[in-house]
Amino acid sequence: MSKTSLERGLNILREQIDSPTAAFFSSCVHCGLCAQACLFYTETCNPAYIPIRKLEPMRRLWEQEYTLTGKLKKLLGLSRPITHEELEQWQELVYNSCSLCGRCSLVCPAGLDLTYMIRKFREGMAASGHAPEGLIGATTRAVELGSPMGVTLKALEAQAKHVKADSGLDIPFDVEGAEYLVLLSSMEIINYPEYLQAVARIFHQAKKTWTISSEAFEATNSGIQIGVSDIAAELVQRVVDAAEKLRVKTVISPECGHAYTAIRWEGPNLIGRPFGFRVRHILEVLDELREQGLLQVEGVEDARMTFHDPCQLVRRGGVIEAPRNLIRMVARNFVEMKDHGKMNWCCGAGGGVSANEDAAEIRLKAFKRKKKQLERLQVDGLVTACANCRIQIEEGLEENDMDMPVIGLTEMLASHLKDEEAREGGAT
Amino acid sequence: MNKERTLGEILRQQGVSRRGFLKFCATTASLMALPPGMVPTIARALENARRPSVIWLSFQECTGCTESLTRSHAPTIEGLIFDAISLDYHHTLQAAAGSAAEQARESAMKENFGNYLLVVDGSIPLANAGFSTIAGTSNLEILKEVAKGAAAIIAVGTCAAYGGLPHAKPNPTGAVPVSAIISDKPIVNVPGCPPIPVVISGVLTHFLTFGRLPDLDHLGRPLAFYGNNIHDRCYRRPFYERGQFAESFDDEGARKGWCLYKLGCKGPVTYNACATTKWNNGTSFPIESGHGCLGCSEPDFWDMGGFYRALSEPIGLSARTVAGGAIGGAALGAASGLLNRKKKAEALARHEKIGVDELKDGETK
Amino acid sequence: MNSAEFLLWVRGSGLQIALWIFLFGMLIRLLEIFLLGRKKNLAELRASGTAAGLRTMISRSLPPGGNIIHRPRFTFVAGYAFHIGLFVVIFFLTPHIQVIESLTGLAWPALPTPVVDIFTVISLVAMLALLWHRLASRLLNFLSNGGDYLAWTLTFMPLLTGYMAYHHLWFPYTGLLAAHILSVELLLILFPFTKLTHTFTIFIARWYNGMMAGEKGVQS
Amino acid sequence: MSFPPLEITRPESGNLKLILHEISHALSELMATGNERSIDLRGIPLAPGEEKKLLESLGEGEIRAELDALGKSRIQESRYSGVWIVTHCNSNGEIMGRFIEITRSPALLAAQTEDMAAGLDALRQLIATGTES
Repeated sequence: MSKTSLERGLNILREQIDSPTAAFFSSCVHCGLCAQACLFYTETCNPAYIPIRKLEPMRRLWEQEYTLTGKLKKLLGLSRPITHEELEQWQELVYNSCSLCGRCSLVCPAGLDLTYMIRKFREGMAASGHAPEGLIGATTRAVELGSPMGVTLKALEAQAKHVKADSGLDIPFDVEGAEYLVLLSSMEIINYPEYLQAVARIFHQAKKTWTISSEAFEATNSGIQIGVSDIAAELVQRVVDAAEKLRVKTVISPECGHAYTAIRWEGPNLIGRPFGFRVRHILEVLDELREQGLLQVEGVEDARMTFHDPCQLVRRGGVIEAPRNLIRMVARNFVEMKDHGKMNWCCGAGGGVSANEDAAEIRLKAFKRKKKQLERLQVDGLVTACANCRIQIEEGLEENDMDMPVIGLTEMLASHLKDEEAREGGAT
Repeated sequence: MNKERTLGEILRQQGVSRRGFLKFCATTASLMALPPGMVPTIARALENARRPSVIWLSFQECTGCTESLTRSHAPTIEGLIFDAISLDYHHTLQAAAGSAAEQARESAMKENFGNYLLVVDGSIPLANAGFSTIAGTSNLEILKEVAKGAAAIIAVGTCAAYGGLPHAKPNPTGAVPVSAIISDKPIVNVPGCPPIPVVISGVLTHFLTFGRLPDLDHLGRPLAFYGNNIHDRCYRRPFYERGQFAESFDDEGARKGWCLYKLGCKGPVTYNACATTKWNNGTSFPIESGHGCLGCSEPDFWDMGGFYRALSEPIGLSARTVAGGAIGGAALGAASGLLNRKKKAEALARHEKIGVDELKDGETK
Repeated sequence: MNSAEFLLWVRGSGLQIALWIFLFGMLIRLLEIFLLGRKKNLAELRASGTAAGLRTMISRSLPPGGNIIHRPRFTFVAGYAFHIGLFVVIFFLTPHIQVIESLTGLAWPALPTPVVDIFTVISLVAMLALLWHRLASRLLNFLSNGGDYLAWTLTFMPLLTGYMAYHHLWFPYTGLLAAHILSVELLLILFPFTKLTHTFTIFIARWYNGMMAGEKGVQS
Repeated sequence: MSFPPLEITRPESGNLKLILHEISHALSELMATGNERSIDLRGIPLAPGEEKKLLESLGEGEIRAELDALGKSRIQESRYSGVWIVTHCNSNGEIMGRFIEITRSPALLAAQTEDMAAGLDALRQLIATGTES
């Protein structure tokens, strides 16, 4: 079996570079506006973190390999070849200080989708052996154990039992012909099992059939975060196989940003064919239920609340209005952060940053941006829809001695469900 | 002739009063574009000026310059200047002909060696000496000979100054201006096709008044007359600024006297005094008559891309050549693009699936 | 070569060479971009990307609405001043329209010269400010390379020489006009090989960006 | 065949007003300091008809003198005392130059020393011999 090597990395980049990449690199005017949009730059003022600069080796490869002028420059010795040493230096820039949040891609006046390119660059980095240890570990566990955190089916079954005990509701496993296939992130199973219960109660109220696949319950995709499409495809394929086996109509991505991007937008492209089922984020499904009048709630929160948009849901995913529609059902004092929706600021831990021990320090520095936003807003509580964001925010708040509840939106809705039957049967 | 007497004495002898002399000085100052405050200085200088000997050589020319000079204001106040100079040789104007004429020239040269003024109109053919000769001697030879003893040379008309019309492409006679041949004498260029008559006499007056040549621009022209371009002093300039242009010679703009830039007026690159001094005794100048400036006082005005093409317009552009660049670029771009596609396809073909084992086991690990 | 001959050359052969190289280079650059190709998006689309792509091509030229970015106000103000000024100067001065008309047959009304003159000054000042900013800002200084300063110079020179020619600053008009045209020709010649290509390629880049975001239901 | 009528709008160089301003400044300076000024109209770009307009606005004052030396010259006071229009013609009557002089009295009007000396000589000779030389 072959190993990672510089040549393999470069070869993958040759595969990855396409028309958009060439158009993007041709258009940069070095205006620096992407830096002002990047929380890793704004919170450190380190020019090394200017987003476009994080792509420099890949830009040079494009120029040297795919343009006549670049070939000429290389021939004349005006353009250095890409080396292991250089890529090693860049590991920090491509993985630790980029959460693939996509904010730079949205503000670039020239229209560069930098995130699209960093995603590609990571393919070359991983294949040349420059992926961070933490991500390699997570990816290995995802492939070998089915979960980047090593969460097994047994652990999930244990949580299901707790739900049953709490709410009296069964968690359906491997039900063929169910309408929905629910995926979970390991983080939810371990840290936020309330989510599972919330989903069970909501579907129970809405009288919808759903199931969890014992073969593919993990929603996150480490292959994408590390930048190995082959592995990412394998992980997506597991879900597709399960969904097709169980003949579900809709696969539901959980409260996790990257998981949504992975299955919803990258999934079909990774396995090379369109899906025969729908993929929706849980918030989209809940919003559909709301529209159909199947989501009955009672009681309204008086606390001043705001919503943290997970980047992959809004900017990179297009789920923008659903969370707002849902929050307004149960919160009277909902306020928006100054930059919200597609312009939100990242929590600082996305794109594999949270799984990367090397990034632990900068991740908390980057959180300062969210901290400033929250301080400005003076809210009593924060709602979000991504377990990864939630962990980062909770950790960040603790680090900064801020006390504020952070809650998942699905969970909050479930706590307001108007459901006599469940209340009666439950062990409240 | 009384070459020793001063101009003041000559004029007095002719019965010109002091008032008349002052009037003469005032118009002279105006002629040389000097401020009226200079009149006393001019009066003092002219009072004591001595009449110089002038030799006028005509080469490849049309006599337009001489016509311009002689047909203008004679007999006039500037006419006096010609009374004040000794025009010892001018083969159009002098009475003597044939060998007598040439003798007059030779004796003037001998008597005034080192002090006479040489005026030249017309260009000098270099392709073949026989193209233009006077009394069997080539223009080149005469010019060199006469220039030797000249105090200064005045190149009158665009032909003498810059080669002019004979120099226009393809320049069959190999015409060159005086400055291409003579380099060791001060030369004043008085270009124009023809030059404004008062400009010719103005330069002569300046020499007469101050005993030296006037200040010149980078093309050897007296700044007093050629210091401003036509465009800057044109009364139609406000139309240019406002963007009001005649688009053809018979449209509304032309009738309203709008700017002629788009009709090829060369005013912006033409330095001359036409817009203020004007022609035909101050009647008007070409733009006032509805035609753009041809730029006749500028080098190569004949080849400046057409009299009726706007100054900024490209000239002699070959659409085929330019299209050739586009086609060449498209061909090379397509070839390069296809090679790139091939390279990308090869990279894809070389792709070996990456699994977790490889990630853990690389060359850098 | 005197200034008249110089002017003649830049209006003729010089321009011919410059246009040749410009078209040659730009077609190579554009074809190299387009021919690389891209994979079809197999995901279930939220909307067609076409409208979004077209929208982004224009929207990224507009001032960023409301609360997008607060900090780099300077970059935006100076950037707009420079680009708008440059646009007005290039396309609304009578002599420039004459050039375009003679090359393409297309013409439109010009602006009064003093107005164009004001825009020239705005552009020049904005460009100087941007240069100062590039040199003074740690961020931009770090990001910049020779190509940035070359592109700046190539763009600045035509503006400067044009301004000098109009106002007859220091040199006679004829030579300045020729220098002005020559500076434009240098710009054209190096255009395809510098970041100046962004003039065209940003629309391709914005198209891809907007289209890919639009397919996900995001107006980028 | 008939031509469309020419409807030439009189363009303005904008210099007319400037000249009037200059005259007024020069006049006030003349009163304050006695400094004289002369403006050469040939050096100023004027649109067709503008010179006529200028002369019309200056008008004619009390004094008009004619000098006959090297052609006629007309010295005309404008309606503004102290502002003179001096027009020099050649012997053909063609205008050679036109000046606006701001002065108490144009220098050309005063008798010149040289001319007086010549006149004195001639007068003495007349007395002595009864004939002019």
